[in-house]
Parts: sequence; C-alpha cells; structure tokens
Amino acid sequence: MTPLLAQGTGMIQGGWEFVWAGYGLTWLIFGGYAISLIVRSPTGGDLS
Amino acid sequence: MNVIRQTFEVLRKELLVEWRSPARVSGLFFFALAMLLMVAFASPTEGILRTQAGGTLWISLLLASTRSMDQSWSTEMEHGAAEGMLLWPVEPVAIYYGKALANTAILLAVTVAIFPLMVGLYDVPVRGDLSMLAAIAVMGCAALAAPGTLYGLITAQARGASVLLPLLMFPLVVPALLAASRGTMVVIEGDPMLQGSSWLSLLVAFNAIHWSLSGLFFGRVLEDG
Amino acid sequence: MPKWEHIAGLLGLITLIVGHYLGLFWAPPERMMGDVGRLFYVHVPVAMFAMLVFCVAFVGALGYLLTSRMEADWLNEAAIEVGVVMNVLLLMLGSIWGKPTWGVWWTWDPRLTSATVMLLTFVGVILLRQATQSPEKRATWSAVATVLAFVNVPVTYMSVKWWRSIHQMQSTPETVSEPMVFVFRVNLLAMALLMTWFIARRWRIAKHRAMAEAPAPLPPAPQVTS
Amino acid sequence: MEAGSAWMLTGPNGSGKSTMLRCMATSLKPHRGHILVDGTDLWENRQTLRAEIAYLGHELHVWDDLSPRQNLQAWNRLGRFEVDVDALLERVNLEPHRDHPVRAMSAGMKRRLGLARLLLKKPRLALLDEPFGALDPEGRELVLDVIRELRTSGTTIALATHLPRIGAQACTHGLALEAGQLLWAGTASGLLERLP
Repeated sequence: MTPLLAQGTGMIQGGWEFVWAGYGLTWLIFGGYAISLIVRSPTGGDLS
Repeated sequence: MNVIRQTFEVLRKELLVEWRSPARVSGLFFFALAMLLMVAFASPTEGILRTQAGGTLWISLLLASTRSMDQSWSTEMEHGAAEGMLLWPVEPVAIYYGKALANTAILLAVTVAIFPLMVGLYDVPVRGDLSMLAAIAVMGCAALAAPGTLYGLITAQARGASVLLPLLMFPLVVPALLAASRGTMVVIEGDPMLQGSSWLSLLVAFNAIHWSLSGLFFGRVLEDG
Repeated sequence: MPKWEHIAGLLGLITLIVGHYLGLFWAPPERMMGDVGRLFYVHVPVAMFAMLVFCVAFVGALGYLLTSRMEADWLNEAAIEVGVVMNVLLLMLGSIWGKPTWGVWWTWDPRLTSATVMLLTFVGVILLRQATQSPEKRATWSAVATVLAFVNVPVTYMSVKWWRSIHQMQSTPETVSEPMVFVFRVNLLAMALLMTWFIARRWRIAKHRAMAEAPAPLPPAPQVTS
Repeated sequence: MEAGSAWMLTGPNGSGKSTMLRCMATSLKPHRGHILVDGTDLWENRQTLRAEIAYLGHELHVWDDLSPRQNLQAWNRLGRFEVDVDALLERVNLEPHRDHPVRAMSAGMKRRLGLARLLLKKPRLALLDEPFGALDPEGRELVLDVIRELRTSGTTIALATHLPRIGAQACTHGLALEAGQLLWAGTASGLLERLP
C-alpha cells in the first residue's frame, strides 16, 4: 500500500478505505462490548 | 523522631538479613550478568551493543529488581513477620521506607558490580562525568525500588505473583527506565549538550512522586492484607 | 429496576448514528488531510473519553481509599474495564489514521506511546483484581494501583516527549472549520451518553457479583448460659 | 475481663477460636460488632492499643534467615524495649541454638522463640493461639509458667487450645465456642467438669 501523501494540492487524496475501517471498527468494538455487558448483566439478556 | 528511628531499625534488619544470606544478592548479580550476556548473543553486530549499552544495563537491573522485590517480601511473609511488625507496632511508613531503602541499596550494589563488567564486555568508551553517572545510578535504583517495594507486598499475597509483579511494575517505571537509560548513555558518550542533567531531573521528579505516594498508601495495603 | 441509563444509552446510540452520518457524508473534507480527516470525528472523541473514563476510575479509587465504601470500588472496576476497551479502540484508530497521514502504522510519538503504556498499566490492574478473592484486598489494591497509574500518565507523556525530541517530532495540523466543530460536538455528546450506559451497566454487574459472593449474615447471637 | 485473669477458649476446629484471638490482636477487622477496651473501640484505636497487646499466633512473626538472637534483638530495637535478650534466650532454653538461623530449627524450638518474642513486650493483654502445639512436656510447663508470671504482673490472658486439661492448670475462666457461637462461659475448672 502506498502512503497517500500530499500531491500538488497539499491535500491527501482518497483514503476512504481507512475512513470506513475506522468508523466500522468503532461500531464493531462498541457493539461487541455492549453485547458482552448484556450477556453478563445480572438479569441475563433481560435489560430491565 | 520515632518513625525515623524505626525506619532505620527496619533498614538495619533488612541489611542484616541480606548479609546472613549472601546467596540472594549474588544471585541478583549473576542474573543481571546473564542478561548482559544474553543480549550480546542476541545482537547481530557488536556495534549495536555499544549504542544500546545504557538500555541493556537498565533492562537487566529492572528484571533483577523484580526478583529482588519477590525475595524481599517472601522472607517477610514466610512466618508473617510483616504482620508482626504491624502489630508490634511499627509504623507502616517506617516499614515501607526501611524496606525501600534496603532494596535501593541492594540494586545499587548490583549496579556497581555490573557496570564495569558491561563497560568491558560491550567495549563502551566512558568519557563522561562519573559523578553525574553515579547520581543517575542512585536515582535510577531508587526509582525501581519505590514502586517495586509497594507492588511486591501486593503481589506476594496474590495468585500468580511472579507474572503480576513485572506486569504492574513495568508500565509504571517506563519514565524511570527511559530517563535512566538515556541519561546513562548521554553521560557515557561525553554529554556536550548537558542532557544528562535534564534526564536526572526527570528521575528526581519520578522519585519524589513515587516515594511519597507509595509511602502514603503502604499502610493501607499492609493493614488490609 | 432502574432504567435511567437505558435512556442515556438509547439516546447515545441515536446520536452516534447521526454523528457518524454527519462525519462521513455531511462534513466537508479536511483542508490538509482530505477525506482521511473524517477519522477526526471518531478518533478524537474516543481519545478524550478514554482519558475521561480513566478519570472516573481515579475518582472511584480515591473514593474507596477515603471512605472504604464498596460502591466506589465497583465504580473503579467498571470504569477501568470500559477505559481499557476505549484505550484499545483508540490505539487501533490511531494506527488506522497514522497509515495514510504518516505512512506508517506505528510511530513512537509521545501520545501514542503514553496511550500504550496507559493501556498496559490498566490491563495490569484488571489482572491484579482477578488475582485475589477477598473483596477488601481487591478494592484496596486496585485503588492504589489506579491512583499510581493515573499519576504516572503525565510523567510518562513528558518522558516520552523528551525521549523523542532527540530524534524528530511529529506535528499534526489541527485546522478546524465551523461545520467540523458542530459534527465534532455531536460525536462528543454521543460518546458521553454511551460511556454513561457502559459504566452504569458494568457497575451493576460488579454490584451483583459482590452481592452474590458476600457471606450470608450471621444468625443473631444466642443467650449465654453459665 | 479483669486484669490478671486468664481466659481459655476451647472448641472444635473452625469454631472461631483463632478468629476471635486475631480480632482481639487487631490482625483482623471484626466484620460485625465491636471489641471494647476500657470502653473504647479496639479497632478504632488500634494504633495506640497495639503497644499493649502481645499476640502469639500460628505464625511466629520471625525472620527465617536470622538467628534467634538476631530476631529478638531486631524486635527489641523495633519496639525500643531494652530487654536482656541473652537472659530471655536462656529462659526459653534456646541458648545452645542462639546463633543458628531459625530456618534450621525444629518446630518446637521455633515455638519457644515465638514465646520469647512475646516476652519482649510488657503487654496488658496477651493472646496465645495453641501455645502448647509442637512442644514437649517441658515446653508446655514453660508456657504455663509464663502464663502464671504474666498474670501476677497484671496481664490479662486469652488462650485458645484444644488441650483444655493443660490450659486449665493456669487459667481462671473458660469459654466454649462452636461454629462462631458462644456455647458456655464460666470458670476453667467448671469447663473441665463439663467436658466428656
């Protein structure tokens, strides 16, 4: 993978795959942790 | 003051224990020496050893210090002498400072013994100010002993102590390890830009924080243990 | 059963969806970094709240040391776990952002390095918690380790900064425009609400477990015959 | 408990004898209830009251690498007691072993050292947990002697033992515990009569 360094305009071009990876990872980890909290919660899966 | 006198008595007792069982301190020395040799075997070129000397020295001391803290507390726990001191009563602060000073002294003894060997084995040309080097050595050993003595008491009572102590201690002493390694290195190299003193001041700040905070918490940890 | 935290959690979820939508599609590309700059809206809130959650753990630790109340220990336990999750996410996001801007997945930058050391410290505290059965010991040890770790963070940052200054310094340009500030704030709000839910849920788990392992109360003392 | 009295705790294993002594020694914090000393709470005032309590538990509170003499000297200095350590060693019959490390001593010898350590303090309350364990008849006689001597100097004593017949020789009162509950309280000889 080539580093998307500044080209001419002084702005990094492209790089959407990194953006999607970052946002996706956030959802993945928050979702995973939320599920683990629900599974471990005192009332089991019941969230009351 | 009573606390100072008791600190001195605890320190005296600690040094007497070490004196009666010299195998322990010499064991630490050989442990650190073995580390120096192992790093040499694992290094691709001899030049790297020279530039890495400061870091290797302090990594060896750090690993040796975890063994030392383990031992320091296992003698205390064997027949409950730590609790005995608490009930005697000895001020917990005095127990902490006495033991931490003793651990500093032991590490310093290992440092003094290991340093000339490292200089010889790694072929390090020592050009710098030796008094500065001594100051960094003292402060570096004190910086390892302060959190080590407190965490040694905790992990001596926990399950899986041998892995927990390094795990807790290593991240905490990162600033001290950095400062001691870099400080040692720049002083050895001659230190034209006088960076050694700024590393030394970082070590002093680290010691000030950890010697006071650990002393503050030690009583609580001992009492609840 | 208390439900207040679920309201916070649900609001947080909605805000996060809105915030991420705005960050991905509504906000303009960043002046220097282009579209990669959109990572700002996830990375910086996570970084700020990782730190803030550890502050909560610190407050719990101090609270336990001062009052010996188990509620404070549960807060400490909850916040440390949430903080570690945030810290892991933070490092991964930092790495993802570092690759297109700096060209490397990892650099020994002071912030990155001290965040890693912080993660290691608090993972140590979690393992320490698991190494004892006694609730009082666990609470005291964890509180002491948390306070020491927390105080050590700025010292670590400073030491790494000095260490790196001998080599080279990375500078991150932070040029922020009006719509960016708005999107950033929405994401901060989402994070605050979600952290509230995480910590509150984790606190209940800690409380429940403590209740389960507490010894049954002794029967009343009988009359002594003599 | 009045000054100079000696209380003997008996009961099966796990009945709470040791726990009770450890609470009185401020080694454990009572989970429920309070222990009062002259009307003040023991745990709240533990820093000052610890100086007046001596405790000999299952753990001997000694350092393995030091000799008996060095051990006693260290404890002597830590408490600023200025007791003649050599005379004390002679009294508990450890004189021939005084310079060997504790590590090499037998269990009975170690108990004697623990007893000597107890005698460094001039306590108002002495707590002994199974003081006769691991000791030969001569050693048991020594413990009884020590208890009698402490009593005449006004020290109150609590001792836990599963050998009530020996303990009763030096004790005034008896308590029987079972499963954390007080079953019976009275004189030591009265307790002996009730035993099967």
